[in-house]
Amino acid sequence: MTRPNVEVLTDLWTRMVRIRQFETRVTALSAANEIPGYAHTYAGEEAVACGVIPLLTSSDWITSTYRNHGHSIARGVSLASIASEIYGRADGVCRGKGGSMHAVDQSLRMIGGMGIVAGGLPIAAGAAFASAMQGRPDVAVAFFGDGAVHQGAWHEALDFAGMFKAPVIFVCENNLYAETTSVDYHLRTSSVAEMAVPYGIASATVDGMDVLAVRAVAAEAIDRARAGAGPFLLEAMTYRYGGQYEGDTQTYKPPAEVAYWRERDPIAAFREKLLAESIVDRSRLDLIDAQVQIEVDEAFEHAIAAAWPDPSELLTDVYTTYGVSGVA
Amino acid sequence: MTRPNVEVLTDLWTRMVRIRQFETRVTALSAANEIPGYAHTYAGEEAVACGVIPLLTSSDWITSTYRNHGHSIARGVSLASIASEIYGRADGVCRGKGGSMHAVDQSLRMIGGMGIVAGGLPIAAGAAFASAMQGRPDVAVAFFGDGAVHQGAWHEALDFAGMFKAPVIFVCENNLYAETTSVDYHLRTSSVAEMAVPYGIASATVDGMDVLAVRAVAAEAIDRARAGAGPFLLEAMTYRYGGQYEGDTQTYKPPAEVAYWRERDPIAAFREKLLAESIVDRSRLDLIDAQVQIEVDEAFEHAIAAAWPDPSELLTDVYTTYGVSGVA
Amino acid sequence: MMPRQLVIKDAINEALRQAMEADERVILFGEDIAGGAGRDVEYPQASDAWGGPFGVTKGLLPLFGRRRVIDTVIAETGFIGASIGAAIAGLRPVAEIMYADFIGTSYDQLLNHAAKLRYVYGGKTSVPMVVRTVTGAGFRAAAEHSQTLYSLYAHIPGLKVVAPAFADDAKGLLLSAIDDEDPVIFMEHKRLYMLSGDVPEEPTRVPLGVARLRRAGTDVTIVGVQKMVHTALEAAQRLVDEGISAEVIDPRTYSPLDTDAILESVSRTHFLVVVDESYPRCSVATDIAAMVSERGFGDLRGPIRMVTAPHTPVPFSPVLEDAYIPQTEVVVRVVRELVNG
Amino acid sequence: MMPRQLVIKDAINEALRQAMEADERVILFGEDIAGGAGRDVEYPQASDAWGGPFGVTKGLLPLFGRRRVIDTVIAETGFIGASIGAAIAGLRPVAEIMYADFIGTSYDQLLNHAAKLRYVYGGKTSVPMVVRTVTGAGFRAAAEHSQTLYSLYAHIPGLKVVAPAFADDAKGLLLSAIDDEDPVIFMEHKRLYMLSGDVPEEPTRVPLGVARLRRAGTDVTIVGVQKMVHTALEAAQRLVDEGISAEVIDPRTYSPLDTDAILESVSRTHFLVVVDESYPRCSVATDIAAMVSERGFGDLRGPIRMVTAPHTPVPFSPVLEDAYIPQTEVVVRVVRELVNG
Ligand SMILES: Cc1ncc(C[n+]2csc(CCOP(=O)(O)OP(=O)(O)O)c2C)c(N)n1
Ligand SMILES: Cc1ncc(C[n+]2csc(CCOP(=O)(O)OP(=O)(O)O)c2C)c(N)n1
Ligand SMILES: [Mg+2]
Ligand SMILES: [Mg+2]
Repeated sequence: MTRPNVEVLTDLWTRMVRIRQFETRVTALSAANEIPGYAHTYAGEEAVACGVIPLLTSSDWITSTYRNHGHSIARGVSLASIASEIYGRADGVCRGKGGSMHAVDQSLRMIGGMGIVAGGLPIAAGAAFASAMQGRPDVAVAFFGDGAVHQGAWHEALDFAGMFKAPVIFVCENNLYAETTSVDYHLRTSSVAEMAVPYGIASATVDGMDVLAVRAVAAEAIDRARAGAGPFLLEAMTYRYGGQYEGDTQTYKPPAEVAYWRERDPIAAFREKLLAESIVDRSRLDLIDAQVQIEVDEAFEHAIAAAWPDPSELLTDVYTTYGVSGVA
Repeated sequence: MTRPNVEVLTDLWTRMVRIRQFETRVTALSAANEIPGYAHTYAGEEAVACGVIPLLTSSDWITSTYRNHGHSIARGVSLASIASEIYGRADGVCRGKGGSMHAVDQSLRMIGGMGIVAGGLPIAAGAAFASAMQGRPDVAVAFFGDGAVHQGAWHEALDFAGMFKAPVIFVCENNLYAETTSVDYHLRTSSVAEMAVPYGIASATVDGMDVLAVRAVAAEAIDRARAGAGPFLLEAMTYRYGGQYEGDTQTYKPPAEVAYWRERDPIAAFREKLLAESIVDRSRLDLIDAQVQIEVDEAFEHAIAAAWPDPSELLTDVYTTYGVSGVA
Repeated sequence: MMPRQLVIKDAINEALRQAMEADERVILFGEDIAGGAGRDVEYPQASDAWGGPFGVTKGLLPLFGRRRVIDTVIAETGFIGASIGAAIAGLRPVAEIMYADFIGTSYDQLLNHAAKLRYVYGGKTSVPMVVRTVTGAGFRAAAEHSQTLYSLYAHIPGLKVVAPAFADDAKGLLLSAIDDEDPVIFMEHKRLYMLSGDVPEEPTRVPLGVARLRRAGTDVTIVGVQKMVHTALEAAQRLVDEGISAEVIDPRTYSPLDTDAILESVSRTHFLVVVDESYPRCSVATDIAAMVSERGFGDLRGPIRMVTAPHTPVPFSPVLEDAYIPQTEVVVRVVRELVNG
Repeated sequence: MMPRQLVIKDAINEALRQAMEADERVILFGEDIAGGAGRDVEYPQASDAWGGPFGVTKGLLPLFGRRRVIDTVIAETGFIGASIGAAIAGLRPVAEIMYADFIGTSYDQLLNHAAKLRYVYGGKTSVPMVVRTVTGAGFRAAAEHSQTLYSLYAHIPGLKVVAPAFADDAKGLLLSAIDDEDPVIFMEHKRLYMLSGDVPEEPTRVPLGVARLRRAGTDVTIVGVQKMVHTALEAAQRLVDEGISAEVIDPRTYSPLDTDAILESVSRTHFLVVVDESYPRCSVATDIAAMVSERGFGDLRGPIRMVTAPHTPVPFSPVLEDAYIPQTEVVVRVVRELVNG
C-alpha cells in the first residue's frame, strides 16, 4: 500500500480524536450518573477502527459489538445521533430502541452492535458470502474481542468463511482482557492469529496502537477478499483505557501495564509522527482538537434536549410486515 | 506399551466379531423392516471401539453417539439388553426409552449416546474435570465423528479441556463421511488431529482399521491423562460399511473406495495377523465366530420375546425428585 | 391449471422449486440437502444423493446447481447466522435445521439476531429468511429427534412460526414464508410428509396469519396443532355418531396467530379443546387456551380442555410413544365429557 | 439465630457460601465470577475483582480458592456441558450464565442433555446441577440483556425452574436447588438484587414447588411472576382504597408449579390476574392462565386477565422501557374492571 496522503492522514487523525473525545465525555457523564444503562467505551483502541473502517466503501458490511461507538464514529455516524441514542432519544441512530450497546447505523451497512459475544461473526460471514454470490465487490468486516474466540459461534463463523471463501475480514481487537480476564489466562496460543490455521484462513497480528500499521494490513486483507482470495483474520494488539463498561473499577489491571500502554497511546503516537514527519503542523492538529471538542459538546447538548420517542414506538418495527388481521 | 498377551488379543478379536455380527443382524432386520426407527451401525469401525474401550477401567467415563452399538458392546453391555433396547422392550438397557440411538448403559459409566452431533464432548470434558478435581484416577473418553469438528460444542469442549487439563481423550472416528458429505469437502485441514493445536491439546492420527495400532496410541493417551498431562485428541481413520443409518442407499460412495476399505477390513486383518503370527489357531477363531453367532441369535430371540414396558413407564424418571405435591 | 394430488414432501419441494425459479435470490443452506458435495466431477453419481434425510429437497441441485443448493458442514450457528447476514445483504436464504430438536445449537442466532435486528436498530433493515425444520413424534426416533418445540419460536417477538398440516397449505405457506420480509420458522411434521392432498400447480400463496376451518360444527371447537389437526378431524368424525358436531380449526401459523378465527368459532360453539403433541407447559396449547380464557371467556360454557403430550421427553418404545402422542380416543372422550357436561 | 436484613444479592452469596462450606462437591463455574484469573501470584490485587458483574459471588474466591470458584472463558456450551458431566461424575456444579438472554449459546446442552439424560437412559443417573442466571428488564440494558425467558426452560420436561422475588426465598430456594438431584435453572432478577428483607442466618431450605401467599385477600387472585410479585403487591395495596381485597401469590418455582395453591386461591376469590414481564406468547402467564381455565373454570366469575409485556423485544429508551414493563396502574385498572365487572 502506498503511503496515505495528507488529507487521508488528517482524516484518520480527526476520526481518532473524535472517538477519544466522545468516549471521554461518555465516561464523565457515566461517572456523573447521567447516562442510563451500560456504556462500553473504546478509548485506547481508536487505531483499530480508524485503521480499518475508512478503507471500506459505503456498500461494505460491518458487524460490531456492544463496544461500538468507535466503529460508528469511524464509519461517519454523526456524534449527535450516537449521543441521542445513548440517551434513548427519538432521533438516536436506532430511534432510541438500542442504546449505547447497539448504537450503530444500519443504513450505513453496520448490521448490528451485537450484545452477544461473537454473535455477529457468522452474520458478517453470511453478508460477505451473499455479496460474492451476487457478484458484488462488497466485503464484510466483523469486529470482536479477544474473549470471543472461545465461543462456538466464532468457530462456526470462521469455518463457514473458510469453506466458502467468503470475503470477510475478522478483526480481533485484542485488548488483553475479556472483562477482568487476561489473555494470558484465557488463550492457549500465543496469538489469536494462529487460531486461524485450522480454518484455512490467512491471518496476521498487527500493532493495534499504530493506525497506519493496522491500515496497511487491513488494506491488504480487504484487497485480497475483494479479489476473491477469501477471508482474513486480523488481530490488532490494543488496550482499553476504560473499564469493561463504565463503572468497572478495573482493580484487575496492574498499574505498570496501564502505564506501558498509555505510553503507547495511539493518538499521541500518531500526532508525534505527523509532526515529526512534518505532514501536518501543530496548529492544524490543535484546531481539529478544538473543533472536535465543539462537535462533542454540541452532540451531547443536542442529545439531552432531544425529544423522547413517542410511546407508540414501543410497538413498531417488530416485524416488517404484519399479519393479515394486523396482529403480530 | 508392551504387546498384549493371548487372552487380551483373543478378547479384542471376540469383541470385534461380536460387534460385526450384531450389526450385520441389525442391518438384516432393518432391511426386513423389523426394527422400529433409526439404526446407525458400526460395522467397519470395530477396531476403534475395541482399540480404546477395553483399556478403560470400570470407573472411567464414556460419551458415545447415535452410532453407539459398537461402544456398548466393547464396554461389555449384553447383546440381549441392546437388542431389547432396539426393539423398545422393558428389559432394554434403557428400559426401552432410548432405542438404538441411545443404547448405552449409564451404570457402566457410559453417560449417553448423544443424538446431537458433538453434544457429548463438553460433558465428557466435565466428567474428566470432576474426576481430576476429586483426586480420582478416572479418565473420560468422548467418541464422535469427523463431521462433529464443525460444531461449536466441539470447539468449546476442546477449549475447556485444554484450559483445565481435563483427563479426557477425544476419539474422532474419522470414517470419511458425515452423512453423504466426504471429509475432502468438509475439512479444511488434512487431518482432524491438526485441529487440536489451538487448544494446546496433543493429538495423533492412527490407522483405525488396526486394533493394535489404535490400542497403542490410546494406551499412551490414557496413561498421559491419568498422569495429569491433560487431554488428547485421537483421530482414527476408519470406514463405515453401512449407510449413515440403515436404509441409506449410499449412492455417494465410489465403489473403488468401498473396495479399498473392505480390503482393509479390521476383523479380517486382525484374524490374519493372529493366524500368521500363530497367536491363536484357526479353530479357536472359528469357534468364537460360531459362539458369537449363537449369542447374537439368542439376543434377538430374547428381544422379540421380551415384554413391552408398562405404559406407566411413560411418566417415570423425568425427574429424580418430584415436587412436594407430586407434580412435575 | 388443475390441482393434482401431491404428498406434503413433494408440495414443499415444488414450492422451493417455484420460488427458486421465480427469484434468483432464493438459495438453500443445510446439511446434505443435496448430498455428495465436492464429488460432482470425480464421482457424479454422488450428486444429490439425499436431498436431505427425507428427500424433501431432492432434485433441486440438478436444476439450480451447487451455487444455490448449498450443502453446509454440521454447524447450525454458522449457517443460520450466515443466512441472517445473507438475507440482510440481499438474498432470500432458506436454511434447513434437519430436526427441530437441534435448534439448541443455533438458538442464539434466532433469539437475539434474526428476531431483533429490525426492532433494536430502529426499523432500518429486514431479515427475509426462512428456517425449515422437521417436527414431531411417531417416527420411533426417540427424545432428540421427535420434539415439536413450537413455543420456543412463538415466544419470541420478531419471529414468525408456520406449521402446516396439509399439502396445499404446505406449499402455499412456504411460498408466503419465502416472500415474507421477516424471519419465518417453517415447521414440517415428519409424520405428515407422505400425506397427500390436492395442490394447485401454480405458485398459489396462502397468507400467514390466517387459520383454516377444516370442518364446520356447532357443538365444540377443536383446535389442532399441526399433525393434531388430523387427530382432531378423526375425533370429529367419530363424534358424529354420538350426535356431537365438532368444528375443527387449523391455525396453520402460530405467530402471528389468527385469534379472531378461534374466538369467532368459540363464540358459536361455546366449548374449546386444544390438541397439541408438544410438551404441556408454556406451549402453544396454553397460549391458545389462555387467549380464549381472556378474550372469549363470556362465550365459554365449560372449561377449556388441552389434550397434549405428558410432561416427559419423547420415549422411544413404540408402546410408550403411542401412549405419549395424543390419541383420537382421548380427544373423543374429552369432547364428550365437556359437551355432555 | 435471628434473621437479619440482607439484600437479595447477599442472600444468594450467603446461600452459595453455606452450600460450599457444607459440601465439598459444590463448585462454581462462570465468566468472571471471581475475576482476575491467572494473576493471583503476579498481581494479587486482581483476584476476585468482580464476583460477577453484579458482585453476587464476590468473596467466595478468598474462602474457597480457584479450585472451586472457577472463572471460565466465554463459552457457555463448554462450561454448561462440563457442568453436566461434572454433576454426573459426583460434583454439584453451580454455573452462571451471566444474563438469561445468553441462553441461546448453550441451549442444546440444557434441552437435550441436562434435561434428558435421566429419562432417556432409563433412570440410571441424575444431573444435580444449578444454572444461575439473571433476568429482567428495567435496567436500561436493552434487548439482549433484559429478557426473562422463563418459558424456554419451563417448557422442557426434566428441568426445574426457580425465580425468587424475596431475599429469604432467594436464599432458601437456592439451597434447595443445590441439594436437588435434578438440573435447576435459578433465575435472579437484576432489578431485585438490592431489595432487602429478613433472611435467616442458618441455611434454611425453602422447598421447590411450593407457592407462597404474599398477601391474603378475598376478591381477586393476582399471581405475580418474579419481580411482578412486587408490582402485584403494590397494586393490591392501592386497591384497598377502592374496597377491593386482592390476594397475591408468588409461585416462586415455575417448574414444578404449585397448581394447587393457585387453584385454591381462585376457588375463593373467583377472579385471576397474572402479571408477568415476559413476552406474552407461550409464556408462564399463558401457562398459569390455561391451567386455571382448564382446572378452575367452575370457580371463575370472569375472564382470566394477563398483564404482560407487549410482543416486542425490550426497548432501550427509558420512556419505552417503562411503558414496556407492566405497571402497577395497569394491574390496578385491570383488577378494577374485572372485579367490578
Ligand atoms: C455469549 C455471551 N457471553 C457472555 C457475555 C458477557 N460479556 C460481555 S462482554 C464480555 C467480554 C468480552 O471480551 P472481549 O471479547 O475480549 O471483548 P472486549 O469487551 O474486550 O472488547 C463478556 C463475557 C456476552 N455478552 N455474551
Ligand atoms: C447438531 C446436529 N446437527 C445435525 C445432526 C444430523 N446428523 C446426524 S449424524 C450426522 C453426520 C455426523 O457425521 P460424523 O460426525 O462424521 O459421524 P458419523 O455418523 O460418520 O459416525 C448429522 C449431520 C445432528 N444429529 N445434530
Ligand atoms: Mg478484550
Ligand atoms: Mg463420519
